[in-house]
Amino acid sequence: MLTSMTKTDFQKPKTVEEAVTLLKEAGDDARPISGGATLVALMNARLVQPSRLVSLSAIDELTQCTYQSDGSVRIGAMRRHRQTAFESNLKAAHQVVSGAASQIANPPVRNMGTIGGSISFADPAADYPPSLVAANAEIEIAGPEGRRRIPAEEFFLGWYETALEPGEIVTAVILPPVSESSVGQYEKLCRIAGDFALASVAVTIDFNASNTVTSLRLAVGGCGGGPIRVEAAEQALIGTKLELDAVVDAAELVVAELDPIDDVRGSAEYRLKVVPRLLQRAFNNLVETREPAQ
Amino acid sequence: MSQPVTLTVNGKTSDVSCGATTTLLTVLRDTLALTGSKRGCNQGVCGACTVLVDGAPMRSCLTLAANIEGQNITTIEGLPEGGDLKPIQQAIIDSDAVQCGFCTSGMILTAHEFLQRNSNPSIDEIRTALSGNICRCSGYRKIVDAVALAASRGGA
Amino acid sequence: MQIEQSFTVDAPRSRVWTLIRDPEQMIACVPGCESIEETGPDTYRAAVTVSVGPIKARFSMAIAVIEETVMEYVRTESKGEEGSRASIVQAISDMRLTDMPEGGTEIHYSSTVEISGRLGRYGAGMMKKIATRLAAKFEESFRALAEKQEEVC
Amino acid sequence: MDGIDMQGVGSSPHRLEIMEKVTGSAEYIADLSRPNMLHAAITQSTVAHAKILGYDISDAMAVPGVVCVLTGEDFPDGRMGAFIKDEHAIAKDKIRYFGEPVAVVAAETEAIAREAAKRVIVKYEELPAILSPEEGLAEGAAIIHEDLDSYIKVFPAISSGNMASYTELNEGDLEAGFAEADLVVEGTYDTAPQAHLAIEPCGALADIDKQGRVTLWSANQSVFRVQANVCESLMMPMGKLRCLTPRVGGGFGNKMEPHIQPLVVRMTQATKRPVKMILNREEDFECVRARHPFKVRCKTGVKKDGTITAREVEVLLDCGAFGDDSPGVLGYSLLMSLGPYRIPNSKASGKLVYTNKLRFGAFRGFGNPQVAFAGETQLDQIAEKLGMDPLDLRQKNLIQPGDVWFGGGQVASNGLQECVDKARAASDWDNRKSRTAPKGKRRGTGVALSAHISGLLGTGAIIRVFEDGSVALNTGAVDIGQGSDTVLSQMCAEALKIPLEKVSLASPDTDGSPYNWGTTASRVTYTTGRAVVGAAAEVEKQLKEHAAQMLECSEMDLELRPGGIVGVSGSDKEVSFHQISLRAHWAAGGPIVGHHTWVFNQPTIDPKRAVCSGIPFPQVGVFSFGCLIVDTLTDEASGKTEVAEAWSAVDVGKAINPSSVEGQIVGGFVQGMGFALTEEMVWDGPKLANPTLLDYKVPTTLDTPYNIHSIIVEAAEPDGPFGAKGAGEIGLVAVPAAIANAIADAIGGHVHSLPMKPEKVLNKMLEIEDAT
Repeated sequence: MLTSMTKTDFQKPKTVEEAVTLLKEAGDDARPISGGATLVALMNARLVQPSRLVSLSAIDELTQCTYQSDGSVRIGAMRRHRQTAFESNLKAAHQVVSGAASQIANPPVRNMGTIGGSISFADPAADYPPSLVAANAEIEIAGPEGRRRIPAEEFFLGWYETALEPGEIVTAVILPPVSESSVGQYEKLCRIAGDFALASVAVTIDFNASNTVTSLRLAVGGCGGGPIRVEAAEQALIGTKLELDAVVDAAELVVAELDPIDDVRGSAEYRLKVVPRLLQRAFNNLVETREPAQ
Repeated sequence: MSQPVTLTVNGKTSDVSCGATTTLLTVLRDTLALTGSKRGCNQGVCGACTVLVDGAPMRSCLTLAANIEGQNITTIEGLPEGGDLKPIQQAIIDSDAVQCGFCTSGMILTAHEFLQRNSNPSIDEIRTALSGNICRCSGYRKIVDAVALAASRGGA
Repeated sequence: MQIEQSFTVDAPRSRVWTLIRDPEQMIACVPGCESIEETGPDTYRAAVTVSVGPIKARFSMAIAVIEETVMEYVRTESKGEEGSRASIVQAISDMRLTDMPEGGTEIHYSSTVEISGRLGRYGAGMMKKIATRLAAKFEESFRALAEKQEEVC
Repeated sequence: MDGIDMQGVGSSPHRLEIMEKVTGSAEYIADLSRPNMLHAAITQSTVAHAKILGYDISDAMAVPGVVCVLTGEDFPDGRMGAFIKDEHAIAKDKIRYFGEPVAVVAAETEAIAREAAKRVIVKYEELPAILSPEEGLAEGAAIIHEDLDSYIKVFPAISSGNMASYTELNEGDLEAGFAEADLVVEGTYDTAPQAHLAIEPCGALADIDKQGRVTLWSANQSVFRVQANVCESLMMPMGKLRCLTPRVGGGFGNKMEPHIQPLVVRMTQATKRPVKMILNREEDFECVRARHPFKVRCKTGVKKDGTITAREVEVLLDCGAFGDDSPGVLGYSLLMSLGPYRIPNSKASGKLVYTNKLRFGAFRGFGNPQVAFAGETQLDQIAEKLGMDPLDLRQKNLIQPGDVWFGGGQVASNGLQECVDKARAASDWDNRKSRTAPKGKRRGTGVALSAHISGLLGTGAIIRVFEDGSVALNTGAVDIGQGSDTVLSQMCAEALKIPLEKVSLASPDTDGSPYNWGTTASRVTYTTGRAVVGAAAEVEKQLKEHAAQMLECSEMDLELRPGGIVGVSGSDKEVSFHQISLRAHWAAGGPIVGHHTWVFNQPTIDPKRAVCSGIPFPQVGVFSFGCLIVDTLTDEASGKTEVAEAWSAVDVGKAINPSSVEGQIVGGFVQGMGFALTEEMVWDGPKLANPTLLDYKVPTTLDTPYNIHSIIVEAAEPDGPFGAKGAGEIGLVAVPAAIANAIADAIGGHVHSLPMKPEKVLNKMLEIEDAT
């Protein structure tokens, strides 16, 4: 009858396949552990008592970040936030992801936390989810049935739920090729440095030579169960030069899709009020930082 | 179930018996009697338990002992070399950057690692580096000054 | 925490009532429900798992029907706790059935729920969203069941 | 010895214990252990207000490794409390807040104790929970303390129903004062509960000997208050308990009155084994204490020229479940509610109401920051209406040297004018409007003045001269990190003209230390310092008696010379402390021990001047003053405000250790900044919703400006040791008000509610935009 401390076992496999097998054989209460930043805190608080811990630390494949020949970037699930924040492979619009990574928690925690662990936990106010949706990332998942890839949008189901099936783990995040003219921006509002977002906005944009938006993706964090992408707003901005009127109109479309709650970080009402303002600022910053380059 | 774990702490290797969910902080404090690492929140936020794992600052309260076998752990007790204080320790003394002292071990280890990477930091870089270590007494000013002082003396 | 929800199913009220009062059928509809056994007249014991992120709470629930108007209305009181009392849940729930003019039945459900312990940490705002999501899952499964049963019969 | 740095008064030697703190060897309560020690954990209530019907401890006892489970039934019926004796050591018969300890479990390991503590079952009959003072005062409200009338109260308390106390102060003729005014401004203000958040959680360790005498180590701010509280609640003779202290990881008020010490003592009595209990962070949030939420109604009348004619202040305090220090906080906040100004006609009154929340209690500032937030922001609103500069308005009404305080208390030293002048100059106040803000931000500059006392109650010091001529200083004052060990030693060294290294400081011990009420009320430097100076004078006298005989001269002709020497004035004849002490130990007179004790005794109220009732302190303290100016930047998109720079001028009488004073000013500023901008304990029904550091956020380095300028002003307190008075709290008091005034300067309107989080500031900005 007695407790976690006597009944959890610990495994440290060397391959993804081994890890998946170890998770599968231990059933529902087995947990993969990557950086530990979230899971160990939950175990310390006696909120989670896994029957088995499968450490992903010794799996080389997961620790790599590679620039692939097609221009996509594959970020292994065990890449630490600090690595991703300083990742030289992330350029142009991909910087929405490095920007998010650089704003997670604080330096020592960024040393520990991993991208795979963070998105698997899928905190509604976490920084990666909106940035990955804005970046049009795909999530690579390994499970008993082998590997599969799904768009980030379909991965985050809301309120801590993800598309991961029992026994599955995230193995990588794949960012699609981006053009050099594209830009990415992650704008976060939080109470105190390093806190989870009260609200956050992630955008990636590409422009043509005359500064007209040719493609745009936008996602909001902290204002619902998961990242909220608003395609209508994206469409409304494509073809514009991000003039203030267009941004204000698009922001209204965004607000209509938000589903915030009152929590200790802020009220739902405030989030609805502040998101359009954050959006305006994000776009304004993008336009301003772009103009001198033209 | 307990399992034996071999840990290398401050250059000394020990076999400790601990559970799969036992944190490094618990092993350091309860098994190895290295109580310089403090438990302030057990959640990774306050930073009082910060130690170096293979030279990088980590929260010992969020690190499972079983998961860091074979890695080199440095705690505040192991920081002085040959009994001499590290420059950051001396700078903390010289800047009067200690009040209650509960955050000090974690603060020193975080700053020490930072100074190894950045020998000539700006005040803002220091503020960023220390932003994961909470001090409730000092208002941080003297701690930031201490890190700048250590840097100006050319050492971590 | 107050949860309220209405939905309609394309099945007659008698069918809906029978299903709702049949523990065997409800196991499949209540999200996370593993078993329901009758422990006495109008009392039941159910095993229900609620997962929020990595926290998974297995409740042993004691459910009692405390008021009932056949075919129309049922009020239940539910109390549950995890094995080592890590979470405790208590609820008073009302379910009311109404015929729809165009056929079919409207199910109106309201519940006052109190959760303490591990799951209580998520705060009322978050738990309400999660409860709403569970309610939506219930609606989906129940509708499928009610409408499928109808065809079979 | 000339030319040697004696590290006496006015210098900044490093902390005495600095080496152990930078090497990790300093021992705090969690670092202590005893052979054969048990670990304890608490079971917390899961309801806010209930009768306890019974307990089932069988599941808990069945966990292997559990040694003992104690519930309220196993505790005596003693009640403790600083002002109202209303609190048992543990919930007994009744639950009064969610998370209140209801049982204690001792086991062979902490993990086992915590596991078993979850298995204690308590049967409750729930009562309606009172979650605000308004609910508590409502007719027909459930009563939280049915026996309030019969409780022992240590002051003339006015209490009834759920009202724990009512206090009122009147001076002059309020109606006439308002009638005289050309402008009357009235507003209501509220402040949120703030957590102390000492980085060290509370803990205690007790051991018992064969005679049944208990030794108790704990994280505390006063070994003597710990002793008194434990003995009262457990109905023990005081001689049966010895209290000691390890290093303490910060307090700020949280560790002054008891936390879990009585539980650990009772457990060691029950098990006859050493018992240690360390609260986890969540428990520390949920069941120790916090800063009172205030509701303040403030009304001020002024003439066109800015002269204040009247002020009326009415406060409503949430007491929480137990009285603790709350009656004191109420009384003190009223006493300070006029600020450091001449206001001839005034009334301040307030109610303290029990609720079903954790006890609110002492927290750096002790009610003063809350009323200063109301009063000082109201002054800015008045200045705006009168078209006056806010600092000029204050200047016009400044309390002057020789003036008495509200109620009639004497103010001996007053460096407020110098604080104002220096802060004004350092901050370039008069050119503040020329400072620009980065794009997307609005800059504001705000000022607030403050006063705070240092003093209260009894204190002592003992100095013994060792055979080698060095000395042992024993005061019983607990250094909680602020540096009093060093400061008291410096004063001892200065008084005896010996180097600091010749002073060794005894750790507080109720067996051997003279009484010290505690490290609180900014009092250690002033009150304990005076005791040290008095004890040193006694030692000097005895040294001179010996020296006179040894040197065959008159005591009158003797002087202390630097380095531990007594010499004959105008001559090179001298003897060392070493020589004198050897004589005293082995030959004549007996070992030299000097001691001095005293109690602060200047009356708070002059009955000829003020009409008062329900005053908790007949004698408060001497006054420190401050002038704080801050520059803030408010983000136009979100309303989030950061402090860009601050100038804090503080009159501390005499800075015994200037570097430590700076530490108090800057540390107090940042804690006040958290209170002003972000910190807020939030309840979700009866349960605290954010009892973790993930959810309750305190400022980090990145939220804190580097440029917080400490400006030390020294208006010597005539009876202070070397002129010193307190510095611990004054630096915090004005912070929320100054930041509020800066935000108002930036956005054009005042936020009346703390914390001034982005939402409130943005709403105010939008409200102003809509209006214009």
